[in-house]
Amino acid sequence: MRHIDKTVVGLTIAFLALLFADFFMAEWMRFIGLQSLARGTVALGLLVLWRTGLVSFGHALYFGFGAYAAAMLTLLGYHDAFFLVFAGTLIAGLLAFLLGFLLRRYRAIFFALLNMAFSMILYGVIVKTEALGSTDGFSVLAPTFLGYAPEGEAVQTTLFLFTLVFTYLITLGVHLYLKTTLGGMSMAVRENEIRVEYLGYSAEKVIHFKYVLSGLVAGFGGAIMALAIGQVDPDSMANWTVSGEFVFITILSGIGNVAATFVGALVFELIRTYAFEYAPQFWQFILGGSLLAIIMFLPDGIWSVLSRLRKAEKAPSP
Amino acid sequence: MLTLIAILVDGLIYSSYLFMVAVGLTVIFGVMKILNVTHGSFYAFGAYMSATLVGIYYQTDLPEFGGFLAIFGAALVVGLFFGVVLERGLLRFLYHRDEHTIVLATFAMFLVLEDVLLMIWGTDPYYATEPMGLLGFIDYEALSYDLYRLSFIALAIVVGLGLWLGLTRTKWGKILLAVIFDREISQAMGINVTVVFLVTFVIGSILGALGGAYIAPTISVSPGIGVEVIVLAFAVVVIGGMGSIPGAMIGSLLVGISRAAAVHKFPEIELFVIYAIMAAVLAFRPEGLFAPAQARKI
Amino acid sequence: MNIMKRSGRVALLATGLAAAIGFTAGAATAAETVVMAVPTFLTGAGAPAFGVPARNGAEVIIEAINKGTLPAPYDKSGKGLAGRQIEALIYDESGGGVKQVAEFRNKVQKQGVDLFVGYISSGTCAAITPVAEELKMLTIFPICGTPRIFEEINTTPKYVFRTMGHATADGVAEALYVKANMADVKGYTGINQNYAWGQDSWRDFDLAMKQLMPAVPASDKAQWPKIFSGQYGAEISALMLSEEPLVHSSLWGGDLEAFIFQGSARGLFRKKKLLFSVADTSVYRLGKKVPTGVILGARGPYGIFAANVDTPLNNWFRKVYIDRYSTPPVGGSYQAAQGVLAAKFAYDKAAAANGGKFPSTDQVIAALEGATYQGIAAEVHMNRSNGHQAATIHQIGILEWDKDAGEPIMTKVATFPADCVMPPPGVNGTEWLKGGMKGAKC
Amino acid sequence: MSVVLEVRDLQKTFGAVVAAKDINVTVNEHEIIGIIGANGAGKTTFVNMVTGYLKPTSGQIEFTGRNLIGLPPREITKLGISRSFQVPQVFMSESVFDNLLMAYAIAEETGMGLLSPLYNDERAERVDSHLRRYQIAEYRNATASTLPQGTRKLLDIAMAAVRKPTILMLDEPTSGISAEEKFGLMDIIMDALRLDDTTVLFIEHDMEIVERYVSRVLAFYQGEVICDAPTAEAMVDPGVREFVIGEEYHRTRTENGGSEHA
Repeated sequence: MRHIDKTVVGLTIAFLALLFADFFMAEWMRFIGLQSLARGTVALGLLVLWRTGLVSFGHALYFGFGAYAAAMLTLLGYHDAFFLVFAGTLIAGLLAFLLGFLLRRYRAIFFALLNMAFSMILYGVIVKTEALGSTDGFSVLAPTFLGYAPEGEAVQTTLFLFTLVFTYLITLGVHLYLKTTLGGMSMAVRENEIRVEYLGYSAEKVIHFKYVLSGLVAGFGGAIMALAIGQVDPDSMANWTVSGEFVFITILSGIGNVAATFVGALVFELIRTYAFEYAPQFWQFILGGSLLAIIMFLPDGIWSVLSRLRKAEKAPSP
Repeated sequence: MLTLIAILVDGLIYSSYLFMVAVGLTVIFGVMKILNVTHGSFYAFGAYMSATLVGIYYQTDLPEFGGFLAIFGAALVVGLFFGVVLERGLLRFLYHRDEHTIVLATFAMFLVLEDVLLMIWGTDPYYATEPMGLLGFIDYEALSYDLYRLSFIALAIVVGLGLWLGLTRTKWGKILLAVIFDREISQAMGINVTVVFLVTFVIGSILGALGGAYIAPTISVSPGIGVEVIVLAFAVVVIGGMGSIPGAMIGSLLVGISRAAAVHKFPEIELFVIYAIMAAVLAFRPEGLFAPAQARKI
Repeated sequence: MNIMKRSGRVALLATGLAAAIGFTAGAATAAETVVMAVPTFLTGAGAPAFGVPARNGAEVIIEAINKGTLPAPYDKSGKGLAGRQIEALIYDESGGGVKQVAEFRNKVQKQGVDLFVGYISSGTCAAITPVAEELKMLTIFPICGTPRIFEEINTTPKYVFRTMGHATADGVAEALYVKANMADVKGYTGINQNYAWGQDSWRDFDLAMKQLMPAVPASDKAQWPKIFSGQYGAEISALMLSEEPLVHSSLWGGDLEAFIFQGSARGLFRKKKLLFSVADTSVYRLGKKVPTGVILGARGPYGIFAANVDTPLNNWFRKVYIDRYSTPPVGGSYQAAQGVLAAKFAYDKAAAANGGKFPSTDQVIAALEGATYQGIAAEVHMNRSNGHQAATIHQIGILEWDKDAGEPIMTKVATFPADCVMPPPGVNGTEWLKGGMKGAKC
Repeated sequence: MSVVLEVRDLQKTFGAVVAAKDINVTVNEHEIIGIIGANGAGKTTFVNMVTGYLKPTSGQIEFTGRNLIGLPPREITKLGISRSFQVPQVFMSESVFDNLLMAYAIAEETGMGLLSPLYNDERAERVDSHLRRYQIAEYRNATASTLPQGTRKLLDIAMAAVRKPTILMLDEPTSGISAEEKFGLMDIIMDALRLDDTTVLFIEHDMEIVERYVSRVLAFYQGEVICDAPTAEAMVDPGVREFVIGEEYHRTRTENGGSEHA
């Protein structure tokens, strides 16, 4: 009996809808969408870690690394989006692989803060590097796509398409991965590492693998962000507050479903955009207030609203 | 030689500054296991309140040294108010949640309070430099130091010693230590953990506010000062061992002296000192230099 | 199993949100107003030093434009920009380049902004420039300092203008002043925040000094405190122990004020000669606490340097500003006002050339390119970078306290012509400095 | 009968505290051994060393001729020594079924196989038959944290037995279990393990249990093995009577099982 995966179906429908919408969306909305996809992908990595019981307050490290790697390659004359994003993802993943040997030994708040320490070192290095524009950062030219060099609005339309396809594949991949033995071990390691060891597998190895995965997707998000914005700078890419935003999105979304991270990222962008528009002096108040409200009243994130709705629907038929 | 003296003195002053900034954070973490980002707000509110009260005080004809009372009064008012309101109004609903969520909640609260600060005091900076002028300065060859900033050292020692004695020599302190070691067993033994938490949080808040209040006369009290101390305080607390008061002291000294040495010898690397120490300590002693003992697992 | 329900919901959510928000077209612009976005620091450390004074300066001018109460030479061109009222959207510049780019797009595409006059941080300006060009949006930077905007990021701008001199001018004017007034100085060191502005300021001053006073050595231990660190004990000790008598500093805002308090308490300003490149932002606020005898700049002829400029425009501006905000205008106020005036000048000129009809953006741009217009304190020559970069006179002086008036004043002010401190058109600032500042007309 | 486990001159010190001293034990195939001793006598330390959780200060541990010293628990588990815990180590917020599903998956998959789906119908059947063997099938969908203490202990042991270990070490399987339930529980465990011919070492305080299920006894006192003999012999050993049983008798009557230290 073939089991149909509801999330796969849902993701695919959403993917096709957005693919279609790309050509009609208002520009500013597409831009918000792009950012949501980029940040949502980073949050996807945090979701995997969170399910393992780990929270990183320093994933801006990989986000920034991916962004700067892609941006620096444009300085060397590479402009193909496929290459830039692939390279940014890979380099961030490589860094995560190396630091993973150290970080996999830590848990709880130590893991969170050690990540933050590393991200702040990267931040310091960038600030200190005048050749990379220090705190001003530098601009990234519009990318090409396998030889196609769009202009004007087409840049964003194409980039959105590009991002959408890859985000869809990554999300699907992560979703399927979570259903594998290694993916399921997230739960096992979070719940009881001792038991995992005594079942015959290394909890540290599990964590390391997931850490690399989270580094890869954060690098992807960063590279996309660099291309979408056309600018990299340490305050927006590598500061600890950026890491805080990713954790914010993860809390907002809940860790129930991979699709939730993108909804969370979108909600985050919308809250920020509208707070900024209607209360320019007090947008932090609104942002902080919404986060508090979510934590207090929706402990499992906005996805839990959907789950509740589903339960309500289900109720009549046992 | 003169440079060496300068490194030592500057280092001690900066260490004391760090200790005052970090000690409230470590007290709260030690007892409640909460990494309190709102600490930055306590610092900022302490500084603003101090600047305001000092300003009002020096418009009266009261004796000049009374300005110090205004500083301590500001810390007390801010710490009591926010300590009680935040613990009773927010944190107690979150104790059963995981630690990361609580960090995020305090981060959210910090964002909210940043704007509340702006609503109350606006964007203009406040100055309260009178107490600094009162104490004068001392000269030593080409160097000179103002006594006010030297008094950071005294205050840090008083606060550190006071906390240490309070923890080890009083009944209340022993109750706290019991809660630190094992919350559940303490509860089973009849300790009222609710009260312990409230008192701890208020003490932590007062200490956070005191840091800001006492430093206020040396700085321009302006928007954004809270953000800067958060990372600084985190780093010190992580280096020293989260929740350990001697640890916070050693962490402050390590960072303070290293930073002073960097400023005098290699000013280019000043930016990295604190994070490099933090990463190095975490890499070799992840629990920090002075971490409280852990109970057996299996 | 309700497969379709669940998956349908994911899809519904995505498409629903897209439909609800995405397809609503940008807010329609009311036909008879010009929507001017004014991004400036309203929160964070940049707010009191630059952001709020800049907002105040812009507000004074925008209100006068709308009411038609600007004095000469703007008293004849009627109300508004080419007859249309300005609808100002003032918002926060905090949060870094990425967020500001996002916000820029929102303002253009969602709120139908017609032009931008704003941005203070070099970082934001650098991030905004490519987007402004991409979206074909008239953008006037009144303040940000980095020369890179037209030297590296976009060398052939069409939509982006900057209405004040860039940071190279600061370094050159400071070095010229030192050469003229401290010919026998034994060496110099610095204390600058460790971020782009601080690094650029020190580099430009250092390069200019190496050209103008090659025999004077620079310290290899210039201080680099982290931005917003607030505690300068060790740095002040290090400066006291250094051999160089002159200290260059581009500190601003709260950092500058903390440095002044902590330095004053230890007698630093009696032992060393300080040169502050942007300290004018704090002088009125500090009042009697200002360190007297220090060399001071305001990134041009602004703020305290304009206190005695006796023109109808300046007298009017100072009076209105002081009446309204009960403090004199500082550099940021003048610079922002100067940026808004550029819009007034360009729209009116373009309308006149268009037979009195409201001009297109291209016509406004053509009117501003290469023009010379009257700023509050001085004439602004848009004669660099294809007519998109301004050059003005530059002033440096010594700060003193005027006991009788009870306010800080500038003394021994030296005025440098624009062509003396700004690189000639088409020349890169850093290369110009390194090459010996060829073509400078002093 | 062949030797499966040989421990020679095992020693463990924590600073000045001697937790294990001169331990020499030989375990044969299919033996059922009871480990007795007062609290702090070194029983759990012994189990922790054999299973790799603690590294001995000195001494040898050989399992079917292979040296175990320095191996982490997971390697020792893979070689064939599993264990259960005094406080059950299960995945508390998961269902009983999911607990065992994960245990089976980890036992069965290596390398790229880890990236195959966690759930498949064949594995689910193995889990269900395992559940029946340990008589916890009725709790299949219950969350582990809601289980009664005895059931959770069974789940813990069932998870340890998933790999069909050569040796299974049980740390106080009946602690915290009421007197009425404990024999039933032990019967289930022993019956289930007999099917796989598992060699069992278990720590036990209750002498009734020891006498009923065990063929040989290891008695610990202050880190040393003071008696290693067939059960009947051990029960009359004067050392055991003085240092273990006397106290044990007293202890089991006063303890409530609630304050067992984790």
